[in-house]
Amino acid sequence: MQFAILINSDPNQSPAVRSALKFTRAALEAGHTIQRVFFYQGAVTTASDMLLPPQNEEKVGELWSELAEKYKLELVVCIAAAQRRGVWSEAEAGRLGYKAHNLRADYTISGLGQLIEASVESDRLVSFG
Amino acid sequence: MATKKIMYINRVTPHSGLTAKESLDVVLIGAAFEQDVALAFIDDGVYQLLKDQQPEKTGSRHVAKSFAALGDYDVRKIYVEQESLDERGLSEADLVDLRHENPEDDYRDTASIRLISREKLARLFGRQDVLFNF
Amino acid sequence: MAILHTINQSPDTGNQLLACVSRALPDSAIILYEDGVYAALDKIAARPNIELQKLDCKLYAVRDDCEARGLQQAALSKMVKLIDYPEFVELVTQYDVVQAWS
Amino acid sequence: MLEVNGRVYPTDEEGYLENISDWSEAIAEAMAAADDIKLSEAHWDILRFLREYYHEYEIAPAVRVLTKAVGRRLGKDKGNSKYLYNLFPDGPGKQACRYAGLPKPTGCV
Repeated sequence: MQFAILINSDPNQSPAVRSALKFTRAALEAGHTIQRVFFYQGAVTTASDMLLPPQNEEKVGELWSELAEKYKLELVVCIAAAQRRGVWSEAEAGRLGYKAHNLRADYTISGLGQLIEASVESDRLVSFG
Repeated sequence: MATKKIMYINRVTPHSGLTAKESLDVVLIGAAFEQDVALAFIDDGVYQLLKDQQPEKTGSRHVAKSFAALGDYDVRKIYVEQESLDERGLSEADLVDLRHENPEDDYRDTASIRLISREKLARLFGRQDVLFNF
Repeated sequence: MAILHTINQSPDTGNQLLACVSRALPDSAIILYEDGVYAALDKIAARPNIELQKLDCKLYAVRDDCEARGLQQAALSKMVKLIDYPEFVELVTQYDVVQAWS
Repeated sequence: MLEVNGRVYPTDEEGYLENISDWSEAIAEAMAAADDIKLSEAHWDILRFLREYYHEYEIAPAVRVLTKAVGRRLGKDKGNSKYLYNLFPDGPGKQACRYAGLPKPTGCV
């Protein structure tokens, strides 16, 4: 079966990003496919490369990267939500004249259409947070 | 692209953060995909539709105003749960009047809001292909 | 068309569980995860308004989330079956649509 | 930034006005002139329509919605994309919303 995953909550405010990771990993290990993982609302900060949790805390954004590399997952961050919360790709930052950018490798920034498309083209939408 | 039944369920108050606005953004962008779309307002979500809101007093966005444009976006089914209104002492007269041109009735100007009982709406949830909750 | 409900909030933090319980149909199932697992405590599950024992639908709670929060299986309602993520995934495939209460 | 009659108005990097209340007809004319467009009465019909639409709904409509709404309110001869693209060759959604002082249309991202 093919799943679309939607995550809505800030990783510092809610375990949703981590629960979604566990679900996605279990789905892939059971032989299912993931159409796309879409980060919306507060969850977009998962994709920031400039978060520095203390050394004894896991970086959940990095865990997603590892899973994405292993299974060639598409991790998509909503552009409108990301701009509101300070997550920028190099291209978007350059286009709008910002000097800094912080989008992690393995993530792409795109529009909400990607969420709708994923939910229409997969068998189940599973939302977290 | 296949056509699916998509329902957006709104359950939060309109002025406590970005959720109501970010939910509406999904609906507006989703409208371009020509799916079978419905909105549902339940629990505190019914406050989003109250008329005479003045969000400029607190600097928040006027989602109730924007809902009035949903007809232009071909979003015609807007369900409001009767019990959620009752529990808050509200009635349909307290809500914004949302309208669309009904393609099945010679594009006659038609009210978009449909009051529905909790039980019927719960059954309707089960008849959707995709549920978005905000 | 059967619904799989997911609940991730403690019943005393938000009203997700109440919202779900008042609308859950007999052929549906509820998964409690994250803080939602507190509702699996026997005492809370039996509270008036919640009364999970009166629901006809199946009830599940994610084991890791219970154990992380120190909830002992003996303290949980007998109605609730503990599951791991692979079973969570399996349940999603068995139901027609997921209602992730927010 | 946009300078009109000696006053400077903040815009975002794509040229949309940052404060919708800064808008004036002179600003629309200056934006159009920068694109080598002289605003005709036909352009103004659309720009006024967009201002009213935004005032009513707080939404800068996507082009598909704009086309339909114009057709309904200003007549079918104007509510088609050929007519609107003739007036606003960079895209009636984006370009007309910008001249009208609105934010970037919802549905463009």
